[in-house]
This record gives sequence, structure tokens and C-alpha cells, in this order.
Amino acid sequence: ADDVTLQLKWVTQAQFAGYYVALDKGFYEEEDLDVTINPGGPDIAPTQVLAGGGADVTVEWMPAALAAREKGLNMVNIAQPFKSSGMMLTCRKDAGVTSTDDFAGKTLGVWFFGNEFPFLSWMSKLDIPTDGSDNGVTVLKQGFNVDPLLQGQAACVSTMTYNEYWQVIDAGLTPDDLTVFKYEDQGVATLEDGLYALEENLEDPAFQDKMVRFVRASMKGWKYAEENPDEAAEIVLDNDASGAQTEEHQKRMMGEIAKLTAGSNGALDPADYERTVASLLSGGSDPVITKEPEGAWTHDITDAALN
Amino acid sequence: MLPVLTVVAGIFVIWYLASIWLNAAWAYDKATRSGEELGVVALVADTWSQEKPKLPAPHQVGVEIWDTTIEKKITSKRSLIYHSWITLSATLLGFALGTGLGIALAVGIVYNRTMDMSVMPWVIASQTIPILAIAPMIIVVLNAVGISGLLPKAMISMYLSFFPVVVGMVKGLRSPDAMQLDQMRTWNASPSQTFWRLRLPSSMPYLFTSLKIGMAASLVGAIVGELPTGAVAGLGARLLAGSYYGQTIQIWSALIMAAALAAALVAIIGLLQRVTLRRMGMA
Amino acid sequence: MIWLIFAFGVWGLGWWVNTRLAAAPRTRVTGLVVPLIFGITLIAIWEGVVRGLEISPVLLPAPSMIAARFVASTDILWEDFVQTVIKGALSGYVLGCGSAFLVAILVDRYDFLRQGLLPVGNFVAALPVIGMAPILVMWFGFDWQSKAAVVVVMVFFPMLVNTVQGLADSSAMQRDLMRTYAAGYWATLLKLRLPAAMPFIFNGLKIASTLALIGAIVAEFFGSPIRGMGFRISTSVGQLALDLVWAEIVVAAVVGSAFYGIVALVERAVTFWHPSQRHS
Amino acid sequence: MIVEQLKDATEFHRVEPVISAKNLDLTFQTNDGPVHALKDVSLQIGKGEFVSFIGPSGCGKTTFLRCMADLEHPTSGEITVNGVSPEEARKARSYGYVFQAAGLYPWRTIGGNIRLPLEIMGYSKHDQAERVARVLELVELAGFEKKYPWQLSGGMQQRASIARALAFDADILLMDEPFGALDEIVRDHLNEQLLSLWARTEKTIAFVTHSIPEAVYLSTKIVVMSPRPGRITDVIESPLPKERPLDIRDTPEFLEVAHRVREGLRAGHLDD
Amino acid sequence: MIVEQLKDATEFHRVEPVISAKNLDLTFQTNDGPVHALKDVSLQIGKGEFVSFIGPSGCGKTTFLRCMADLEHPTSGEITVNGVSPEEARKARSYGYVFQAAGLYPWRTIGGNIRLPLEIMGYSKHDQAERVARVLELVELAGFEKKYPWQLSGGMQQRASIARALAFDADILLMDEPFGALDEIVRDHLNEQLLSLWARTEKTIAFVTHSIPEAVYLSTKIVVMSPRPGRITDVIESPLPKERPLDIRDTPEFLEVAHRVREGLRAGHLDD
Ligand SMILES: Nc1ncnc2c1ncn2[C@@H]1O[C@H](COP(=O)(O)OP(=O)(O)OP(=O)(O)O)[C@@H](O)[C@H]1O
Ligand SMILES: Nc1ncnc2c1ncn2[C@@H]1O[C@H](COP(=O)(O)OP(=O)(O)OP(=O)(O)O)[C@@H](O)[C@H]1O
Ligand SMILES: Cc1ncc(C[n+]2csc(CCO)c2C)c(N)n1
Ligand SMILES: [Mg+2]
Ligand SMILES: [Mg+2]
Repeated sequence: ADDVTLQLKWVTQAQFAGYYVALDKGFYEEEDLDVTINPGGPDIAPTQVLAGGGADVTVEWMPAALAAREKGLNMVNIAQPFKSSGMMLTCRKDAGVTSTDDFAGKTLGVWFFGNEFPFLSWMSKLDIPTDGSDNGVTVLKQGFNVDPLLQGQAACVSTMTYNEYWQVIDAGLTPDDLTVFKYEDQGVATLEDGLYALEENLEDPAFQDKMVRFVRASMKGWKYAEENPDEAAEIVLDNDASGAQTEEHQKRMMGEIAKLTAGSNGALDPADYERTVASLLSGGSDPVITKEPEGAWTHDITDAALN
Repeated sequence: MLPVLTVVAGIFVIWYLASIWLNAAWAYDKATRSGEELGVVALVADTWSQEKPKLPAPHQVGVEIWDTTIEKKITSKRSLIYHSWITLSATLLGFALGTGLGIALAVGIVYNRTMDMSVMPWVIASQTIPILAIAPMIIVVLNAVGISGLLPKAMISMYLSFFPVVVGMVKGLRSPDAMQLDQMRTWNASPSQTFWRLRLPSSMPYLFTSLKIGMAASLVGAIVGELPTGAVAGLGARLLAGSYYGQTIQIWSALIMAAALAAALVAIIGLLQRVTLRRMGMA
Repeated sequence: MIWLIFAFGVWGLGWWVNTRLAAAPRTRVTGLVVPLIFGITLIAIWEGVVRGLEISPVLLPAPSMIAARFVASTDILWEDFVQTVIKGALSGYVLGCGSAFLVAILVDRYDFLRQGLLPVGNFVAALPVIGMAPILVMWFGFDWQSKAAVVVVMVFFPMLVNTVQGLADSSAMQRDLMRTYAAGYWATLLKLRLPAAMPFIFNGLKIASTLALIGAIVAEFFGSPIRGMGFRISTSVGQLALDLVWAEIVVAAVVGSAFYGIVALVERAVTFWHPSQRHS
Repeated sequence: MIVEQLKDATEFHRVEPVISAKNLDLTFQTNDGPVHALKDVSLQIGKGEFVSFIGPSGCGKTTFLRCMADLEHPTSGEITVNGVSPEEARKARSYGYVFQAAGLYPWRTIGGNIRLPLEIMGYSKHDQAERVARVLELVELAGFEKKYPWQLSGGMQQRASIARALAFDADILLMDEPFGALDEIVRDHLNEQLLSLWARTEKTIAFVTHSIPEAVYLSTKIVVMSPRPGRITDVIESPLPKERPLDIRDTPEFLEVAHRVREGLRAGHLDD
Repeated sequence: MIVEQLKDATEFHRVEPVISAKNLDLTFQTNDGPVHALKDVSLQIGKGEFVSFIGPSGCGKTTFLRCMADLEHPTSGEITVNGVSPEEARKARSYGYVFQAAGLYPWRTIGGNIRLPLEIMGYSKHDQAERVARVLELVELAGFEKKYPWQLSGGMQQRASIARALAFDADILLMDEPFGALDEIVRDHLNEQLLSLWARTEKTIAFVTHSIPEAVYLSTKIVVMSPRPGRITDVIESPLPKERPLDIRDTPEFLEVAHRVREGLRAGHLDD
């Protein structure tokens, strides 16, 4: 069997259910693949792991991948299981935020470590400075959780529909207490959770073939997970070595993830790609990427895998 | 024993009071949003039983530790003992490597003028580098050359633990006074004889103090090393996962467990120290 | 290949020069030059290896690249320095060491506290920072105050333990002498035990000086405003701007070493009488 | 004979015993069994006396002096200083102590070391300076005030520590082999100085020495001790006058006393 | 007169100078200026001689001994030991050194301390045990082999350190006030022992002391030094025979030499 190492963007959770299902159900084995899944974490830059040769393929957000490409790391999107973005900004009404006009003067929690790009392009689209000036917003580097919102240190924090949002709810705030800005609704959604491999590796037909089989099995896993969300969540729990995840949370997450993967057969929709690039290029004085990327995606793999 | 118990009791009292104080804001917040009035008793009861308190009450942590140690099979991924073991193995390997490196460097510094003059400033500088910043790079680089598993974590452990050993041992190996060294000179003792019969025995008190600090540092290193390996398992993973989900009770129980582990390891070294120094007639 | 040979060549040259210098009588100049040459040698080897093996700048940038970035980003580096070092580390250091010193004197004075507080203190000292930092960020907010708090927690116990140990370090005869003078508590403290404790107190201050910087930087990983050395490092790693990461690390190393050096200088002036200062 | 001597000594100074020890016993516990350092030691020292202790090394002289100074606690027996317990006497700053080793504080200069007790006892700045200068002169160390202890030879350090004990006014001086590392000339000089100081101030002095001539020359009373367990074997009252020029050492009385001390010492050694 | 003496001494042992110093100078740098510890010191010591050094404290006796032992390096001048540099002599383990302070290792018992140089020099286990027992006997410490240094009195520690230097076979013995803290009886005993050891083994001995009788009793040559800067003021060849019973100390020759030493010492003090 051929070895494949997959680097996840974050810790083991239902966000990556498709891969775990494929592993657990033997879909990879059927494709004669021996897949190792490495969970990520707050300290792991999947792009760096890919560059260092620690993984063959990685789950990454497109803004980070394109930014890395500009730095000279030739990452290529080979598949895009996620159709829509789950990113939102969740605000407390009692902090006085009900629309984007209320941001000025507020403190907003943002994820950095390569995840700040969608937020920054949104703000530049809204023409709100992020330097803490009077008519701008004060940005706070949000830790791993939603504490700043609960503690009242920030008016808004970044959340994912499938994860942090529910932590806010679990903590005792109700949807009525909150104003939620989905990036999708704001027209600044960027592509999340695509599969990326290195351009120079893809020149090798054997590697290409491996990726084709990998993507095929992975998409089979995703389909299975969408259809059997509870079982998928259980599989994820089994694979969580930290023993910290709860069944309730993972099942709910799987439900939300299914909404995001719906509509994608695994192939990248060039229109989504164009939208993402446009959004990233439009960043005013300090855009995330400075020029139109070339060769940042390919249909070769998905074409071979899905037909 | 009595003083220890008193202090511990005092800490518990302060801890309980602090958890009322720190958790009250959230209790009031909840009450106002649901339009209730909070009495003192209700307030105390609430602050001591929140699911994600700012500061969990001692009994909440105690229950969590009980649940995750005694109540779980030790092979279970939800057992703190399982995670402690994972961290412990990296700690011990890192500690052994760090102590070895530290003593080797110290001997080099004491015996080689070139090393004495050139290495020490850089050893100090190496410790001012924030380990959390380079830990992921170390792991990625080691991964790239095919080293993974226990060793990368142990390397970070080693990086943190060799420093106290170098500093302490350099001081210790230099602690014989001028007359004692002069004596060795009059006997024309070889460098290795001076080392084994004078410098090493004189450095024993320093060695053990450094080993204690080094052991605690190793543990921190092992925990740090667990974060960029995907926080897969170990006390670091528990800390992180707890932190990620705002589960303060889980953080605290992992913290206490880590501290207990460190305290136990340090106590073992303390015991070795007492036995050794007694056999040397120095205690 | 050329670059690799260059790396080995520089290594040999540096080692040779240093051996020669170290063999010469020790002066102020050689004391500075030798470590400098050692460092330059290391950096040259680094440059040679990175170029020779064509290591991707995304993994490990060459020193020349880091230097270029350093020069280009002095304003950012300065802003981060103020936030992390001046506001976070220094205030925490002063507060932590100061309070540890005072507590040590209390602990030393009352045997009850010594027997009770020290074992418990050792336990608390073993709480890993990585775990404490998110909690302290939660308690003290995301700005520099929480960083200072982390530093306080980190430096408190090394300083406490060293001071307590130092206060007990006078020899039996030195203490007997004070007894014959029927010297009171304060006289004994000021004239015997504090001076005798100085070598230990400085040990504590030195260890604390490296811990303070690490603590302040690490705490920024768990939430921070959008400046500070820890913030910049983690953000830049995410953006693969490794040159900036290393520029920050250089700042950390330089500042940390300077901090340590200053403490060591003061130590030399205060404990000139101690054997370890006298003959080396 | 010993018993008689003891009785003698006891009666002689009934009036004003400055130091009075009765049946002192002291045992140290060590890794290989107890060491009986003092056994049944009884002695009375009257006001203004100059008492020398002489005996083989390890016989308990230092230990006995430390008991007087409240630095060691007898296992049994009773000891009073100035009529009160050693502890109270110590707290009243009744004595100056010169240790067998110099024990200077390395972080203070010689001057600073001598000034130390003066600072503690609250002498005025001016008084301090004046006294430091005076005692440095006395022990012939003028000019070394600013040096640190490790820059002095062994004998010089010892003189500095004597100066330290002489700098303040204590009624009782306890001196443990203060002149051990000094040459004869300096020693003679300091012996004379000590005698004149003693005559002038009427201090009570307990003095450990290994030199028989020194003991005889200085003392009004010589206590001979013998080891294992340490006990008093002879107490000799000196018949010499209070006024003692150096050449008194050639008189028959002097030689006679010296002889007796030597005999006592020798007896102690034979016991062994 | 001094010049003559030096010439005398130089010529006397032309045959086999074991130690030869020519115009030694040594200056210590201290915080308040240089200290001139040795000035223009020249001396020859022949094989089998017993040379005592005597002089006021701080005159440089220890410093001179340390120069011979390669523990201190003269600022200028030349010194050879056994015809080679002190360093080579040290490496050949040519001498045993007794320090002014005992300097025992606290983590070794008395026996272990004495065994230390034997272990270093590679004596056999059996030989070690035998030698340790012998020298312990010699300094009257039999029975204390298993005690730790801090459980011994000052004098006992010093005897242990003497025993340590005697335990191995060195041609040259350098002894810095070895008997300072001992009482007269033990001192007499050890003096006799040392003399018989010297006669038996033909060692060359350099011996620092503060006691004039001791210097005269032991030596074939007495070197008188004077301080600031430390220099040799007199070198006295002893006319006493090699065979010296203790009561030689009452002979006129003895008293005559002692007188001359005393005068030399006094002169040194007056210089001051
Ligand atoms: N701290 C101690 N622990 C155990 N034994 C001790 C201790 N101090 C003294 N001794 C023992 O007590 C005995 C008396 O010792 P002490 O120091 O009083 O003798 P000394 O008469 O002063 O002798 P010296 O003239 O050599 O100074 C000795 O045998 C010594 O070994
Ligand atoms: N390490 C040093 N640093 C500075 N000065 C020193 C040092 N060692 C000795 N001296 C000085 O050198 C001089 C000679 O000292 P040395 O120890 O040789 O005297 P000594 O003749 O042995 O005296 P003693 O009989 O008191 O032991 C003294 O004035 C002393 O202050
Ligand atoms: C330090 C850090 N904070 C936030 C994210 C953002 N993030 C990326 S994927 C993902 C999973 C959603 O639950 C989240 C939260 C990160 N990667 N690292
Ligand atoms: Mg004594
Ligand atoms: Mg000397």
C-alpha cells in the first residue's frame, strides 16, 4: 500500500469527519492507501508542515494557502470538499452591536496565525481601520476560546457556525442576546478546508495517482458522514486521543458541517475561487495577496477521481 | 505536618472565597438576563457549581480528578493517569538527555578555557528564546528528517532542562576553595582525579538543586512539546483541549495533576539527595 | 557544496582563533571578543548550511535574510519590544521579585510559615506556565496586565526559594558571633544574613531574568492586543514570514542576554567578596 | 589533691563569682556514637580574675568556653554568668568572644569588621571611628583598615578578630587561642597589652592557650584539663604579683608554676 | 652582615641545592594598591636540610613556601626545585605540603582524607590501609579514623592534615605552621617524631613556625624574615648536632642561637 500523510488544520473533531470515516470504514484501504492523519492545533501551521515534508497533503483555508503561495511555497488546491464558509463574527447585543455600522470604537476578537485574512479583507471592504483609532476597531488576538466575549472584554469574537458559536450558547447566552455576522451573508466568504499538495510533488505521476485515490476515498468518506452524521461523530470521538471531546458537541458539529459540505462533490468551483481571490486582492493598502495567483488550483485530481 | 495542613487549609479558604468573587460576575450576568434576583446563598451555590467557571471551586476540581483517575480505566483516553503517563515518559527521557548535556557542557566550561569564554553567553541567550515559538519549528524540522513520536517532545524537554543543570554545575564544579585546589596541585592530581575526588563531590549540593529545577523544567518542556504535535494526548493536550473549549475544570485538574507529577518527581530527587549527602557525611 | 565547505571552513577558523585567544591572558577585550567570535562562527555556519542545503526560507531563513528583515522592520520590533518587555516583562519582574523577597523575609522570620509555605510553595511552583497562562489571561484581560501576572507567577518561586535558602546560608561561626553581640533580629538580618544571602538572591534574580521574558512572550500566545513579540511571532509563523519571526527571536535573545548581563554585573559589584567571583 | 584544689578554688572567690559552673556534663551525638566532651566540670571564676585554660587538643576547652557564652548547652549541670544564666548574660552583652578561627565577614573590610559590633551596640559614628583606630593600633594593623580579609595573612586575620572583641566594653572577655598564629614578638607585645588592659579595666578574662609560659605569665588562675571525657584535673592559683614585667618569666616562682602546669598536662596525656 | 650570610649559605651547599631561589620578587594587586609580599629573596636549601622560616605575621613566609610549591608565581626572579622548575617538581610529586589551615574535605572521614593522596598516587589498597593506620598513630589520632572533620577540635584537624602530608613518600616536605594549634606536650612529641622521621628518611624540610625554640630545636638552618616588603634579614646555620634529645634546649648553644633569632626578629619588627 502507498503511504499518505494528511495534516489537519485543527484538533480531531467532526470538522474533519470525512477523513476519519474514510480511514475507519476502510475506504483508504480499498484504494490501497495507508493513511496517517495528523491532527493540528493552535501551534501548527499546516503550510509549514507541508513545506517541511511532514505531510503529503493538508487541510487548509484558501487565504492562508494563497498567502503562502506568494511567499514562494507552491501549494495547489487539489480538492474542495467544503462549499461554503462557516466563519462568523458573533457579537453581544448588550455591547451595542446590531449592525456593521456599530463596529467603530469596539473591541473585536480575531483569530490570527493565518486565519486573520478573511477578517482583514472584510474590514477593508467596510473601510474600517483596524489600528484602534477612534473611528476604527480595536483588534484583539483571540485565544482558543470565546472567553473574551463571555467576560465582556470584547464586543464580538470570531466563531465558526459549527463550533465556537455553540460554546457561546452552551455558556448560557441565547441567540436573542447575540448579533451574528456570517461571512457568507456579508459577501466576504472565502473558501475553507480545501485539500492542498505541493506543485513539485504533483509533477510526479505516481504521486498524482496517489492523490487521485486519496481524494476519491476521502469524498466517499464525506458522503458517508453527511448521510450518517451520528455514526461519523462516534468515529471522530474514537479517534480523539485527547479524550476531551464530548458526544453531544461532536454530533451537533457534524450536523453543522454537513451544511457546509453540501453542494460540493469535491471539485473546486472556479467561481468560488475567483470570488475568494477578488476578496483577498481588494484589501486596500494592505491586501492579503498582491497579484492574481497562477496555477493555485487544479482539476486534474478531482477529474480523475470523480469520473 | 501541622503547618502544612494549616497553610493548605488557608489556601482552600482563599480559593473558595476567590471563586465566589471571580465567578459572581457571570452569575449576576445570567441572573439579570433571566430576570432573577440572586440571594447570597443562591449566589454562593451558583459560583461553586458553574460548568465553566472563571475559577472552579476546589471540590469541583477534586471531583473531576477523581472521575478521571479512579473511575476510569487507566488505558482509557479519558483517564488522566493515561495522559500523565504519556507526559511522564517524554519528561523522563528529556530530563535524562538534558542532565547529560548539561553536565557535559559544565565539565567542558570548567575544564576548557575556550568553551568557558565562548559558550556561556550563548547558553544564556538560548534560554531567552521563547520555546513555544520555536517548538513547532523543531517538531516540523525533526519530522521532516523522519524523527517523530517521543523524541521531538523529549528534545524540547531537554532544551528547557539543560540550562539549570549547566548553571548549577558550573557553579558547583567551581565551588572548591582555592586551598582545596592547591592541595590537588601539590599532589599533582590529574584533571580527572581532581574531577572525581574534589570537584564532583563538592558540586553535589548544587547538582541536586539543579536537578530539581531541571526536572520541573523538563515537565514544562514535555507539555509544551505536546502542543505542536497536534495535542494528541498527554497533560498538555488536556490543558489545551480544556482551554479550547473553555472547560476550566478540566484545565485545573490537568494543572494540578501536572504539579503533583512534578512535585513527586522533585521529591524523589530530594530523597536521593538526602541519601547521597548523608552517605557523604554532609547532611 | 561551496557553501557547505565555507561553513566548515569558518567553523575551523573560529575554533582556532578562539583557542588562541583563550590561551592568552584574560582581559576585558578577550572576554568580549571570544564569545563574539563564537557567535559569529555559529551564524556563518548557519548561513552556509542554509544556502548549501537549499533549505526553504519557509522552514529556516538564512541569517542574512533575517538581518535584512530586522533592518526593514525596526518600527514594528520597537513597538513589540515596548509592549512585551517594558510593559509586560519588566513590571512583572519587579513586582514578582519584590514580593517574593518580602515574603521570603516573612517566611524566614516565622518558622511556621517556613514549614507550611515552602512545601506548598514548591508545589505551586511546579504548576506549568502553559497551563497558568490561559487562566491568567482570562482573569486579567488580554493586555499587558495579564502578561505581567504570568511573569509574577513565574519568577515568584525561584526568587522565594533562593532568598530563603540564602538567608539560611551564614556559617555557624558567623551566627555565633552575632549571638555573642546579643544582636537583635534586625541587626542580624541587615548585617549578617542579607549580605550572606546576596549570592543566592542574585542567583534567583538571574534565573528570573530569563524567565520573565519567556513568560511575557508565551502569555501572548493565549490572547493579546495586536502587538507584542509573542503576538508577532505566532502571527508571522501562520503567515510563513519566518524572517520576521527570527528577527523577533533575535530581539528576545539580545534583550534577554542584556538583562541577564546587567543583573550579573550588579551581582559582581555586590558580591565581589564571594569565592566564585574572586578567582574567575 | 584535685578535690582539695577545687575546694580551694571554690572558696577563694566566694564573694563575687562572675562565672560559676557546677557539675557540667556535655555529650555530642555523632554518627558513630556519643562523644563525651565535658564531664563533671565545676569551676568558679571571680570578678577581675584572669583564668587560663590549658589541656591537650580535643579536651573540651572550646566547648567549655562556648557553654559560658551560651553557644552550647550543657547536657546536665548548672552554669551562671554574673549570677544569671548564660543566655541572660549574653543578652546583656556582658562579654566579648574571640573565636579559635578568625571568622571575619568576607564582605566587610577589616575596619568594617571591627566596626560591626559597635554598630550593633549603637555607638556613635565618631566613637566608632575612634575605637576602630585605637584597636587597630593595638594589634599593629594600622594601615590595613581598608583591606578585605582574604588579602591578609593568617596571623593578621587573627589579630583583626582580637581587635574586634576589644573594640567594645564588655566586662568579660572569652578568648579561644587568640595568639595561636602569632610570632613570639607580636605575641609578647600583645600579652603585655592584654595585661595592661586587664589591669586598667578590671575585666574578667577566660583565656584558652596551648603555651605554658603564656598561661603562667598572664593568669591569676590556671585550669588544666584532660581529655576523653574532658574534665578539670588541676586548678592552680598563681602566686605571681599583679604587676608583671616580661622578665618575670625568668624568676623561680614563674618556673615553678610552669613546671606544675607541665606536670598536670603530662598527667592528662598519660591518662590517654 | 646579611650579604655575608647569604654568600655563606650559597656556598655551603653548592653541591646539591634542592631548592634554589634567586632574587625573587612577588607583588599582589589589591583593590587599594599593590602589596609587595616578597622582595629580592635569595636562598639555597641543600639536600637533607631542615630549614625553618620565622618572621612577623604577614612577612611573606606562606607566600615563599607557595612559590616553592608552584602555587604562586613570582613576579620576577628565578626559583628551581631539584634543579628543575617548581612546576616540573610538582608534577614529579616531589613534595608534601601542610597548609596553614587544615583544609580537610568535609565529605570524607579522617581516614578518607588521609587516604586521598594515596589513592591519587596509586598506592595499593593494602598499602593505603597500612599507611593510614601508621600516620594516625603518629599524630595520636588512632580511633578517630571514622569521624568527620567537623566532629574534631581545631587541633585534631590540624594533626589530621599533618598525617595526610606524611602518608606518602615525598623527598621534600613543605610545612606551614603545622603545630600552631597544638599544646606543648603534643608539640614536643610531634617535634621528636618529625626529627626522627627526618633523620631516618633524609627528607628536605621547609618549615614555617612562630616559635623560636621550635625553630632552633628542629632546624639545621633558620631563615629570619621581615615584612613590608617581605625579605630575608638573616640566615642562621645551626651549630647543634644532628642528634637532639629534648633537653638540648637547656644547653648554652641552644640558648645562644635562640637569642640570635630573637634579635633578628626584633630588628625586623623595629623596621616597621
Ligand atoms: N560539633 C561537634 N560534634 C561532635 N563532636 C564534637 C563537636 N565539637 C566538638 N566535638 C568533640 O568534643 C571534644 C572536645 O572538643 P573541643 O573543640 O572543645 O576541644 P578543644 O579542647 O577546644 O581542642 P583544641 O585545643 O584542639 O581546639 C573533641 O573530642 C571533639 O571531637
Ligand atoms: N591573595 C592575596 N591578595 C593580596 N594580598 C595578599 C594575598 N595573600 C597574601 N597577601 C599579602 O601578602 C603579605 C604576605 O602574606 P603571607 O600570607 O605570605 O604572610 P605570612 O608570613 O605567612 O604571615 P602569617 O604568619 O600571618 O601567616 C601580607 O601582607 C598579605 O596581606
Ligand atoms: C490559535 C488558533 N485560533 C483559531 C484558529 C481558527 N480555526 C481554524 S480551523 C478552526 C476550527 C473551527 O472550530 C479554527 C477555530 C486557529 N487555527 N488557530
Ligand atoms: Mg578548641
Ligand atoms: Mg602564613
